[in-house]
Amino acid sequence: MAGELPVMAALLLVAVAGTAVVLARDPVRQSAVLAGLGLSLAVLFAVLQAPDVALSELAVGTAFTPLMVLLSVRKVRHNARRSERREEHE
Amino acid sequence: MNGWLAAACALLLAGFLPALLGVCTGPLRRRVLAQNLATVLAALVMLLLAQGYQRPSYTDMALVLAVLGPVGTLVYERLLSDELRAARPRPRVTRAMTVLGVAPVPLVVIPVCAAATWGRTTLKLLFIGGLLVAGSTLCTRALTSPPGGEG
Amino acid sequence: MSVLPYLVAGWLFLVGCYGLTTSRNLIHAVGSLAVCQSATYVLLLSIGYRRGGTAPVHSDIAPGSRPLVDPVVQALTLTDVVVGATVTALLLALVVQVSKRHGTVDPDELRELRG
Amino acid sequence: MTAAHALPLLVAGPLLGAALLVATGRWLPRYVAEVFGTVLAAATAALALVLLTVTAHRPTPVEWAGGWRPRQGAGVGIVLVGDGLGLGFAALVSVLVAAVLVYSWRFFDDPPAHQAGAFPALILVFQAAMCGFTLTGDLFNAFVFFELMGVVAYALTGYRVEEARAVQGALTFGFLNSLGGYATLLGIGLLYAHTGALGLAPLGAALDAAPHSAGMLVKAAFVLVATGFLVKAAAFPFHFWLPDAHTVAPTPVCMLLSGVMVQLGVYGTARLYFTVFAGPGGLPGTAVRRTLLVLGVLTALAGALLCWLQRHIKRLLAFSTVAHTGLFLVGLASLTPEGVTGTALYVLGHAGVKAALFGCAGVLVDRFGSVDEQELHGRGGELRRVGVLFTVGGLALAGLPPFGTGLGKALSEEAAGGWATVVFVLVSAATGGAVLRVAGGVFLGLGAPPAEADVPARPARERPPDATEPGGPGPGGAGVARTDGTDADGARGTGAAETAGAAGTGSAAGPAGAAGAGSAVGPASGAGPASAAGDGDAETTGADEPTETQGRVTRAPDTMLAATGALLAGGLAVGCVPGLWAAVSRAADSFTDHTGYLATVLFARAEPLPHSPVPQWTATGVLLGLLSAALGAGAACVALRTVPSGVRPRWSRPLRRLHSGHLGDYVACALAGVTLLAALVW
Amino acid sequence: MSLRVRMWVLAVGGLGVALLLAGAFTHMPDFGGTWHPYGTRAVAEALRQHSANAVASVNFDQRAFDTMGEQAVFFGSVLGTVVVLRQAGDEHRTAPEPAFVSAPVRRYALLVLPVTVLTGLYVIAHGHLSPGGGFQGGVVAATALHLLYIAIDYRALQRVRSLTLFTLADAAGEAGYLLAGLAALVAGAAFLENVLPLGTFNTLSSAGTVPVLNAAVGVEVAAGVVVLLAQFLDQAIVIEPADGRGHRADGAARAAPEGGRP
Repeated sequence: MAGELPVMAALLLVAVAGTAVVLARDPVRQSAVLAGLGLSLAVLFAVLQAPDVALSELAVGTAFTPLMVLLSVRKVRHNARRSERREEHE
Repeated sequence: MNGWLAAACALLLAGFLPALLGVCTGPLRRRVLAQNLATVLAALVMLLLAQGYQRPSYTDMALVLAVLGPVGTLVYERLLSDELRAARPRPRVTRAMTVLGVAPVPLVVIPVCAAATWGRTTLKLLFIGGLLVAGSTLCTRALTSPPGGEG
Repeated sequence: MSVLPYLVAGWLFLVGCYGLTTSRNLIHAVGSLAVCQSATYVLLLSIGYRRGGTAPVHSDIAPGSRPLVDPVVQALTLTDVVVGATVTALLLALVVQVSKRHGTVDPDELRELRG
Repeated sequence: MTAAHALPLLVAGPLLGAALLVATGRWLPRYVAEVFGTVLAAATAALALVLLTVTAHRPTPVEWAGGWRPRQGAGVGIVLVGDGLGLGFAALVSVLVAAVLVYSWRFFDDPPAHQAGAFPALILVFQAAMCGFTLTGDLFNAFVFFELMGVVAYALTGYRVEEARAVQGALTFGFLNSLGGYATLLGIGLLYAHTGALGLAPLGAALDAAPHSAGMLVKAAFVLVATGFLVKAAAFPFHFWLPDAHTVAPTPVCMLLSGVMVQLGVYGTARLYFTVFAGPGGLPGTAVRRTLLVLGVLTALAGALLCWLQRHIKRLLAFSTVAHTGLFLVGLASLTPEGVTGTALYVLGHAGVKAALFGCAGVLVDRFGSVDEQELHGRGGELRRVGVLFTVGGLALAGLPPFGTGLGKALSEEAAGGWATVVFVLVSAATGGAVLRVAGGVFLGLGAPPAEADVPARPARERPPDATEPGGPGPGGAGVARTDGTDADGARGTGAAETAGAAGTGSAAGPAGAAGAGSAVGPASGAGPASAAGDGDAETTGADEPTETQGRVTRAPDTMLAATGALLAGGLAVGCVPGLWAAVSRAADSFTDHTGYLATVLFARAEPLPHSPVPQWTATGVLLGLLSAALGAGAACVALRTVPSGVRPRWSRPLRRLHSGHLGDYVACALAGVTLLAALVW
Repeated sequence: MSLRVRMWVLAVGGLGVALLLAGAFTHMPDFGGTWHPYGTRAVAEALRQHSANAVASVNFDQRAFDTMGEQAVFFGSVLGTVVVLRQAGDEHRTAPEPAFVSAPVRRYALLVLPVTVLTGLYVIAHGHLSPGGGFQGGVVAATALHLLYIAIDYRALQRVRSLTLFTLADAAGEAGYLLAGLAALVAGAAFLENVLPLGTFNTLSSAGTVPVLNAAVGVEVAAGVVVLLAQFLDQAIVIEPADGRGHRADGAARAAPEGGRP
């Protein structure tokens, strides 16, 4: 039982982080939480003895996904501003 | 469960979990700072786990995290610098975050080094520790530097 | 306690679906979908876990010296992670185009395809 | 090299071709890329057909990728099984892909910079994914190909990025299908935990070895895995993505999505049941029959009703695909070889007919920049050949003998029996009738021209008047000549408001009046395409459809017509070649043979099967086929004569409102659908 | 559907799925049990194939066909992203503006960049021995390149990032994987069969074709991630609408009453 403590702790972290990702409604903040979920998952995979999977989750979740999300957010905001300007213009 | 794993659990619950909660709540700057801290702590947890499970190969996870973690934080600094620099943080916060991000590294790395057999592993561990300290310090500084300042 | 990992997987799936349903921002919806997917990672790896086992990687242990966890689920999860990352990328690309052409990423305002 | 060894080539070949196209995309002239793609797809199709004929009377080819043969029935590898239906589906996919590549010859005007071959490359990857999905004998591998199919299909659906609705439809498609895929993966996880196997055959063997253990887990696993497949198959209430995606996808992509991809979902469900769950350790047949029957009837009725109510021609065709998916599920629900034979023939015929119908719709987009039934009213007269193809396609869709759809429908009816016959007749009549209504209105100018309010204002997007169209004056000549058509309209007796005036006349006047129409509606053009929704009763019109093809095409390209005609002929051939029926019947026998599959795959043992009798046209089948074709034609006539265009009954509103285009609605419905599925299986 | 109806449907559906999953989970084998028949067989086969990392052996040998599909998913989605995020007819490119990044960040990034690339290569090269592999290492190496954008500016990244070259490498990696599989077929074995000499256990040249396939995946992923991110970076930084006609559904679509909601 005690041997499973790291697993239980990591599961708790993953559940908390997963819920927080959904509840973070602003995409920028959500991307930070998503990175946190990635870290928690990596820790969980490490205690579940899956270092290969943990490595790929780290590789994807640490920099790659946040970069993609933030670039999308930037473009989306840019588009929204343009569309607002156009409405004012009309 | 051995001492290393107990320490990993303790770090996970007493260090990583609060950092995670910091990522989940509050204004953006705090979230990014907390995320940086969480990265460092997760890397340290990985090191403790590697030692606890007697698997030196697990340190690769910490290595990748030490390399990529600061990159992830700098992404925010680069793409959202306006939002992040909207307000100047109190110097106390800056100092506290720097200490929190740096202090645990030697506390974990040195015992793990001592326990591991001397050789390539030790060098790798020290290298990871160095990367973690450098990355954490730099990211905290970049995130808390005053608006428009040279940093 | 022995079903806790599975319950966490189920929870993640449902929470992700809740996020998808109530999302007011398509980028947020993509994030919620990633939560749904993490349910599959957790479920698969929990199934392959073995108490007292260690990773099926023999670079630093002798074969047969310790019990090993299931390598198959790890391979499956690896594939799943790749699929997840690429699907995220493609959906984000489509979201960018939606915002460009509709001027919004709020599903409540995207009401062109109806009836 | 044996036949079995060649099976992976059906997947690896197109993938390799796609890689080559991407690698050389910067330097390759576009036509070379298109020829290369077409040739490769055709070569794959030829290989699949050769394998099919070579192995027709021999044991099923079974190939363990990487040579990982099982020992004592337990292995670690992935198996490819080239049984009749699997290989047959791969052949169908490849043939259709080749036809679509011919159809889309010089179709798009802006490939990405430095990627001239992007479209054929994506299509080739799509082909590989579908072939892999049909051939694989491993559940997780099926999931991988399921995702591959999805990823490529999202990109293809959103190919026209300038079009607002295209990207939105692709996104909805992506979300729903990914979610379904994750449900499938959860189900695979449950099965793996219970049996410790991933291959279909080992899974079935493991379940049979311990019957009645963990019934709840087995049922839940079936529900979850089937959810993903049924999302792909667009069964009610998982179908919402399909109309949205098919409405907006480029026409060649629609041909593939509606022609085969959706049916692969049905195939996956059937394969899953017969190989894994049909044994004593699986699910009771009654529960599965009930599930498929209820879902199928719901899907068929909802699809047929909504199909009838559409005015956007591509959306109409999309809903007819939903309706036919329902019929396939009903046909499958008998779980007998006869039912599978009927469904397989139905799918074959439907693939040809539906792809041909989409092909005709693509020509309309190409010529008029619109697929709106009311706006195009009477304008298709010049396209005589397309009109003929479209009308014949509509009749075939209704199940007219001797089309393959008619034979499939007749055999499925026979297998389903009882009151299901009524569903078959009504649903195929409704979908066929809707197509015929469009044919009558658009190509023959029958019925009432639309009132002004129904013709969405449109900017002058017309093609230049067409001098070379060989259709010339003919039956449609009247429509073209009717430039002063107010009195002609009046003569039709509806008097659709004299005020229809300029706009109505202009749009009925064909290309000659194009400039006039454009200027007449000029002031209103700001209202945009959403004006039709002004009454709070939303609907998707097909007006203002951005043209897909290159601007300098001055007439419908011959390749488009040729491919469309060939596809329709294929649909006809399915119902006329007895050799094919015998082959499908044999394939269905082995497809439904649970223990035989396990023995073939795990122990390379082939046991002779008692063959079911070769299916034939029966008098009842022919009569019912004629009946539904007549019903469809009659309904179309009645609708064109009496119902003012654009009127949709009030009671259909709740159902139409479900199709809100809102992601949240669709996800909630999908979850409710999983619950419904679970309740039916229990 | 109105929000209230949607939430009710969600509640019913969610409850049903929760019950379904809960019912299934009560019959699951105990967490952490010792019964893993497939896993046990896979480990034995991995050792027989001289592959130190059993996960790599499953990925690139025993279930190599899965990984072929996985690589196709990656390849297809990179291609799809290139298609979806291409420069549309009504858009043009602007020159990226230089960015001002603080000196310490710049110094750190330039120092860490080679380290990160080396880490990525190390993870790829040892994929069949220790944890890691083509995908993980490929992503790390590709991310490293983007330090140039993060710490200097987009022009610096553009200078070293030849998209032609990376697209070629992406396709070459995908083709390499397939050709390795077909080579076995030509040699008279099954598709993707491990036909190379197995080498000495736990050395770089062990496990036959596993390192070859691993390398192909590494090349494809590293190049593919660069191409993928290039599309997003281009959209966010250099692609601008040419004139005022950015999106077609202007005004009217939003002004239309929300017919779907009563």
